[in-house]
Amino acid sequence: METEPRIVAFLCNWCSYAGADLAGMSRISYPPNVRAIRVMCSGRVDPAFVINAFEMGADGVLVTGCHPGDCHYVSGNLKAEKRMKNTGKILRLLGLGSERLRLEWVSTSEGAKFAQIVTDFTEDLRKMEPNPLKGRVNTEAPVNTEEVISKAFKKTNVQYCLECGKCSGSCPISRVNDAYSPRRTVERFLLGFGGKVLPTADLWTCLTCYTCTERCPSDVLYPEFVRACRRVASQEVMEELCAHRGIPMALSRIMTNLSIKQKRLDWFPEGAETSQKGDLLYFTGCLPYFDVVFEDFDLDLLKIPQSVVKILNRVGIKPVILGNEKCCGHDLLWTGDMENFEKLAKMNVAEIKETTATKVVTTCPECYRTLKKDYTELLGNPDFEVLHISELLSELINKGELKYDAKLPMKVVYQDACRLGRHMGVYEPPRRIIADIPGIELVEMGRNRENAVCCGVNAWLSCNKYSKAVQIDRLKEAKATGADLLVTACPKCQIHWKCVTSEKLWVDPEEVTMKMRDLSVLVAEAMHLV
Amino acid sequence: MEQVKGEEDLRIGVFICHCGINIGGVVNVPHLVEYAKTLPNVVYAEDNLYTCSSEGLSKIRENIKKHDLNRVIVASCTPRTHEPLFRATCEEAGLNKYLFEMANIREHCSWAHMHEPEKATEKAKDIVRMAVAKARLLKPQEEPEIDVTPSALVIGGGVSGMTASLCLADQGFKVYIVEKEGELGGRLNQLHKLYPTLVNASEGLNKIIEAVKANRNIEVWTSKVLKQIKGFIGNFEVTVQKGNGETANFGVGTVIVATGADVLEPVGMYGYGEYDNVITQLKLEQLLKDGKLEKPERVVMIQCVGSREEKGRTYCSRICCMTALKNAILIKDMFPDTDVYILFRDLQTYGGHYEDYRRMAQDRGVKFIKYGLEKPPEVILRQNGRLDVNVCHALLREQINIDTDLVVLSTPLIQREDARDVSRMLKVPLGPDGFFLEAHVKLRPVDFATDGIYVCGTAHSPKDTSESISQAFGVASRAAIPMAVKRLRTEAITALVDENLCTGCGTCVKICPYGAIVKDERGVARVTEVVCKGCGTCGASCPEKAITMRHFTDEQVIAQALAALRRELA
Amino acid sequence: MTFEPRIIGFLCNWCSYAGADLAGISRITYPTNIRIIRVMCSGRVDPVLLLETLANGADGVMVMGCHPGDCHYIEGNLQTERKFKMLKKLIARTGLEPERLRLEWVSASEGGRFAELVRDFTNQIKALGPSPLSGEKQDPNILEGILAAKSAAADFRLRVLVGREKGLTEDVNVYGEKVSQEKFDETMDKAIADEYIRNKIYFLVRKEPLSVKELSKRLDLSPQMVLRHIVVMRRRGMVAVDRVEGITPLYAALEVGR
Amino acid sequence: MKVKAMEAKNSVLVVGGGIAGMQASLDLANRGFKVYLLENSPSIGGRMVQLDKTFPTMDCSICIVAPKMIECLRNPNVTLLTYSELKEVSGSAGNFTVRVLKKPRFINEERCTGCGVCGQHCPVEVANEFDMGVGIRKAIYIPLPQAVPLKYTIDRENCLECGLCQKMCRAEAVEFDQQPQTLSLNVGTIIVATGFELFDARTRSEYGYGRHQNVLISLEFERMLSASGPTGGHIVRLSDGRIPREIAFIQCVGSRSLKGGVPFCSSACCMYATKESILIKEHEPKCEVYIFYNDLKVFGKGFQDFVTRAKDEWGVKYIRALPGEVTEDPKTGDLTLWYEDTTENVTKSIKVDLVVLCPALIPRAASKELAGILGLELDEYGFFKSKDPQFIPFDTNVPGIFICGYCQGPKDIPESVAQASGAAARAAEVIALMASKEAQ
Repeated sequence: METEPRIVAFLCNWCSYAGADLAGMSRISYPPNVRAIRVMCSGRVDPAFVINAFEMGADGVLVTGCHPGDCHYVSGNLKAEKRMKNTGKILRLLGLGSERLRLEWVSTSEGAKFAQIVTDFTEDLRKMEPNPLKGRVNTEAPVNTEEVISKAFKKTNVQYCLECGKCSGSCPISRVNDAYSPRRTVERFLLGFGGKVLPTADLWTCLTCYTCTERCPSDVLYPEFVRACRRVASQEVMEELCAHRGIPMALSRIMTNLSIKQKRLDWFPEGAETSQKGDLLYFTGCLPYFDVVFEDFDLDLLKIPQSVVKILNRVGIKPVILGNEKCCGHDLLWTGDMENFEKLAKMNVAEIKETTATKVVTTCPECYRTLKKDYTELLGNPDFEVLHISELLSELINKGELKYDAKLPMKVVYQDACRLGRHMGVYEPPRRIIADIPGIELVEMGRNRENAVCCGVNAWLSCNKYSKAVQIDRLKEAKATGADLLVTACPKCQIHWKCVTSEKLWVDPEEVTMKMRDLSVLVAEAMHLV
Repeated sequence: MEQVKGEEDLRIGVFICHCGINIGGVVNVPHLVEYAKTLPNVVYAEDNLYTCSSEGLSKIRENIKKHDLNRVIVASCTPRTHEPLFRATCEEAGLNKYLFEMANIREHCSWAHMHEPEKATEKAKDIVRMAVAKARLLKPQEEPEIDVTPSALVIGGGVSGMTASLCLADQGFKVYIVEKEGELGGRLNQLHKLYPTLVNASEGLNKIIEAVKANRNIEVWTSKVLKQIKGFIGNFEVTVQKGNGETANFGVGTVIVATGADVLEPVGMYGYGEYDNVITQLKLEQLLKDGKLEKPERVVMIQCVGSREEKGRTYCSRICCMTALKNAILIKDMFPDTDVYILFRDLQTYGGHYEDYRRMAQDRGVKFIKYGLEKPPEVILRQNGRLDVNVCHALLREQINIDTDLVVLSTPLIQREDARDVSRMLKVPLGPDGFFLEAHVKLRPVDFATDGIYVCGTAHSPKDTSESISQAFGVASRAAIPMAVKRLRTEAITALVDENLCTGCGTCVKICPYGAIVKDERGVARVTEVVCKGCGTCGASCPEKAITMRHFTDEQVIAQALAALRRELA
Repeated sequence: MTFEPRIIGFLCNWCSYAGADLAGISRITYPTNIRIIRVMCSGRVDPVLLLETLANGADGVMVMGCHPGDCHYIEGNLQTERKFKMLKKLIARTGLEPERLRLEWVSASEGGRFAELVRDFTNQIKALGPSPLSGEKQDPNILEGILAAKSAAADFRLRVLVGREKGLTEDVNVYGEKVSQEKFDETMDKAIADEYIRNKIYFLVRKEPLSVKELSKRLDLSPQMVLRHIVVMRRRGMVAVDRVEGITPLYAALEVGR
Repeated sequence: MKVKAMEAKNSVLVVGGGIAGMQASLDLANRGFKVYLLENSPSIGGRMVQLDKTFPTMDCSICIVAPKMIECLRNPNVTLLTYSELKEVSGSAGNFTVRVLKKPRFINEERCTGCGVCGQHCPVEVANEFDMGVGIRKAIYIPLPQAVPLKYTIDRENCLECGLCQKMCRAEAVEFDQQPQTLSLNVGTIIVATGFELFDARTRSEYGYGRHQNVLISLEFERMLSASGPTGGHIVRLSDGRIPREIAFIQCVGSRSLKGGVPFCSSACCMYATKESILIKEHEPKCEVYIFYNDLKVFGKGFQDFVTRAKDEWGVKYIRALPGEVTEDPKTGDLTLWYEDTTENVTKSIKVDLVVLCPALIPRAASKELAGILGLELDEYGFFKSKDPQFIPFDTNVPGIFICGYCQGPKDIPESVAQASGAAARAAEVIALMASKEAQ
């Protein structure tokens, strides 16, 4: 394996690229490790480019643009600066180190400077370990479509379909997109025309919210069927439909690498007491990453794990928290990347076992379902029990070990997360927790519990006008209850809703914008902990 | 003493009930009693708190004796519930029960006019007077009785007919089975396995046939045709055509129609008759039975071929969906990699376990395609002798083309050619769908309106084996009733023909829904009293006014009307 | 004092009488005017009975039976309907208001409907006023009309036609043909007209022998028509020549056969 | 002794006073058997008396069934054991000993004349289960005006024991101290005809029954249609008493369901929904009626023509779809159905004033206990199991005990009646065969 560092450089057309030209014209030599990519503006450099570059084994990424003020496109370079700062943070979390990414200003006249930058960067990288992701290749064996699908038939009861259309009548997407029908997808597969469906967007449109499954008289597990099919469905379609340029998925993939040593615990609140080994493990999920990726939405996502730790400490629990916890793999699982999902699953289970934890608590319903259900399906019963934080807290309340000391006089409406509710049947604990808070009046939306509506996006897929319509509709419903606060037990619901409300909308923002709070944070507030 | 010579011997007693406060609280009962006493021929009147209570009843008995009453009136509630009670009481006191009359002064008076006591009392007086007017004309009646020959004729030796026969024979009744075919068994002879239990038809059938042959009480007449059936319940005269031109006669008490049904030959539909790889479900059944079905690569079954049509055969044949499902499953079990399609309209998987059959078929990968009446599938023959089935998938709105080597048509059960003869012979009706029409679709599913004649099995409507058998037992029960009691007795409220007035126009014969009136050898209408239900429609229609309705005579009815109008006969 | 009509109701035992019972059981009130006569089936109600009742001064007559299809006797109520078609036409000729006679379907569960119908009919009759045949002084012409109608309804011709209506219009006649409803109604109407007039003539000549001319005056009918009827009536033995005045024969009623 | 044995042989216990039970009883009684007709509730009549009309003939239900009820009461061979429960069965075919618990009515049946004065004066009003809770009754009550026997019953749950009824009753029939009594009967055969109960539509929460006021189940609606029902045959919305202009029926609520219901088809819903639709059109010609169905079950005699009439003559609209959800406008109480019109391949919604759910008709929960007492087997869905469903559907695993009607499997009225007669015949046959064996 080569020892020489490889550098991918993104050069803006007007200043930096010209600068590099000048270096050449002036015969100023610099190390050959750099591979330059011309972009019109440094602002064009998407963090995803950088992440992907590293995923593919780059040891360093260099982004160069015009000096502040000189930007040919006014302020592209400033945007780039902000983005790269964030991307750096992600690299740090991943344990790759932010120093592998460098942003420099190089003007047309600064040929020498360009050469110098490259030289120095190459030198620094030579001192560092090579990118641990080097030489990594996907080795998944090609899957047999026929086999996968026919297996899925039996496993998901698809063959019992009565074609009653109850699924389409229940599907939040079908309601806004009358051309989309789970029934018709199923029927095509049953008649052997599945091939026609595979390459279309249909399979990637499903929110996997389980509403159809909940109501299907024939017990067809449509989302699970979709999941199985996605394994063989064309990935290109997925790439197109993937939101946030696929960064989340890329991160998950990166984490499958054993030699990755994350630095993800900076969020610890001071005075937080945790332990290396112990009974209860808190599985944080990807919150530290999302906190960076979705910084603009000022969700303060880290408040969630912080609240959890404080609450647990208050009731005398010192949770185990993994320093190198991997993504649970949920999104890979639901986008058909079984190979990487399995890797993550095995790693996480191994790490958890080491801590001798018997209880694993999650704040994210996706982690919850994945650990509790999908890990078990894959690796058999683990020797630890998986709880959602709401289950643990309501248990503590029942035991009288958790007490509220603040009064929060307000009207609160609660959103059931699909994976917590319909997938796993946890409806009452969150309500119990909220309703118990002094001063709070808990109100319900017309469609609640098993009839609750999905927040509109799942696994970062198909975030389009239809899912936005679903989101707006749901937010309106929440707002119509006259509640002051919308509480979710799933960070992703909040992310997706913040995302949609931060856009220009066809409705009056007044109808949809609401104060939102994560369940754990609300509890912490009610305990005067935040 | 009941036989009253002149008016003067009429001795009417009136018992007026307070019914707690139900009547007494509105109607002035004591006043009513006084009024009753003023009415012609009323020799006694009294009031009771509850006439229907045991003390009330005993007072009726006492006073019949004490005042030697020959007509009794109770003024209380509705006769529909209480008349039998009071009639019985009269009989206990030795008074013919048809000399009792009831005046409904509760439901029709005190309750309906609770806010108008005076008017209600006036009305109550009229009601009592009307009752008296009728009572004066009441005649004692003897209830008609006839003997019933404890034997039954079963027309048709299929599984329904044989089941009914066995059940009756086991109960000691003589049974004649008349089957026009050479052998017993009917349709079941042609069937392979039966749903829902998937037993071999032949197995079950043979058991039954042996039982029938072994049963001393059953006489089997195969290859025989019915020539004539005369008479009425209890006394039917049956004439059977023997092969050799001779006829045989025997008498039976009841007749059971179990003539079964035919299966439609769909000539000209979907290339049936033209292409030899287009066959009927029945043919497939036989191929499976004889193990002659060669492994097809693909099978397409088309449902509702000649049934549920827009015009003509509009009915659903009930058994086709299940038959198709069953055979599809059997084929799949024999040849797992044979493709089986079922082109259906609405899947008739009703009942407790028929849905399971759909799931069994689905488990085996049978493909279901719904088509609509407006766009039926097409079957086209290709050069290579294979068939193209083009069907519009009604639920995908897509044209689907299936290249197949076997097409199976599910055709309906239809009424037999000769059913009309049976219906004429027995004077029992056929329905719009050609099948025999029962007396009442809901509550008399196996009776004909005509007493003593019953129907079961597919002669009544399409149904599967177990359903036919269910009905066969049902018929056995209905037919056993008159044969078990041996003597039939009915209410005396029947029609009476005055033979001197009757011109034999036959209007009443046509009108009577029960076939209770026949023209006798002299061409005069004669009422079979036990069969007559006493509706009186014949009387009201008789052109010669030759028919009297016992217990509801014109005179009695008019008398009530006049009494209500406070008039004497004009 | 206000007019309290006398109304007679003929109710079938199985549906309507039970419906009336239910009205009582449910304490649904209605005017007291109706007097109920129970018959086994509305089909039993002979037109003659109804005309007799009207002749005797009933202000209104109601017949109630099961709804079509519900008949305890399969289709007695349909027969009633046919009889009523004939009856209405007949009464229309007598000068008595046909609205005094009404046919309704009431099921055993329709206590409310029963009360409603009785109330409605009672009010209708109140508005109509007393029957010209009620009270001591009956209107002679109308009475004669009703009696003529009554004997017409008792005569063979109308009865046989009503009795055969179903047979002829639904099944087939002796020639294996089906008679169209129109064709049948035509025949029926003619028969009603004939038989009514003939009985009218009969009642007239029963009082005093009359000539064709005189009859045509009284009946306001062309002499030819009257003569035609006379001919038929002679053949039936209803009338005979009483005496001849000049060249005009006067006809008188024969009691034979009635 | 011998005589007694003969009597026992020719006596039958019929469990269940619905149409099937009554038919079986009358068939046997009319041919001389002694019949004990056992009914759990205060009156015989069963489900049929709750119906307004019957399909496809549109017969008035009470008109045709009331005479049968009265026949049961009058027939000297029938002993009615109403308001009673089967407690114990021992012995074998030809000679069963059964113990029956007569629940106290707190009314002396001999004395009570059913005059109803007590009911008028009782101050307690409770929802009438006979009217599916839509109407009300008193604490001392008869379930329906045509009750057989016409004897009142005090429902002790709700009775205030104010004693008013006792004061008002001139027949002195009220007996607050009445005790339950046990009867022991000797019978040769037993016929079970316990019928069905309704699937709890609440559990299909997407349709909002129990949450949305204007979502009814079909039997409630049937009572509403009935001229003798709580609304006197007027169709109104329970939320605001308005006459609905659009009504939607939803089929297969809990039936044909592998999950959240029962796997079988109730066999009657398509047709009674069609019937109720026609009745709506008769009551309110302007009202639009939609029937949401999956497979239209038209397998019975005259069913297809009935549906065709509903479509063509009455304009009832059939939509092939099972809606996914019914949502309610909290302000107006109006309802929206979300569905995919499967024949048009588009997902739509429709606004209506009233929704009628057709819940699965399911075996009674109590069947388990009864099966235990009788030693009978139930099938996987809870129906009484036929020993030979193909050739003798009435026979059970216990000789001498027979089943008929819905408790043996989904059926409509005529099928139940025919089967009831069949069970009667089978009972008679078995007894006859035993007799002839003994003779030899």
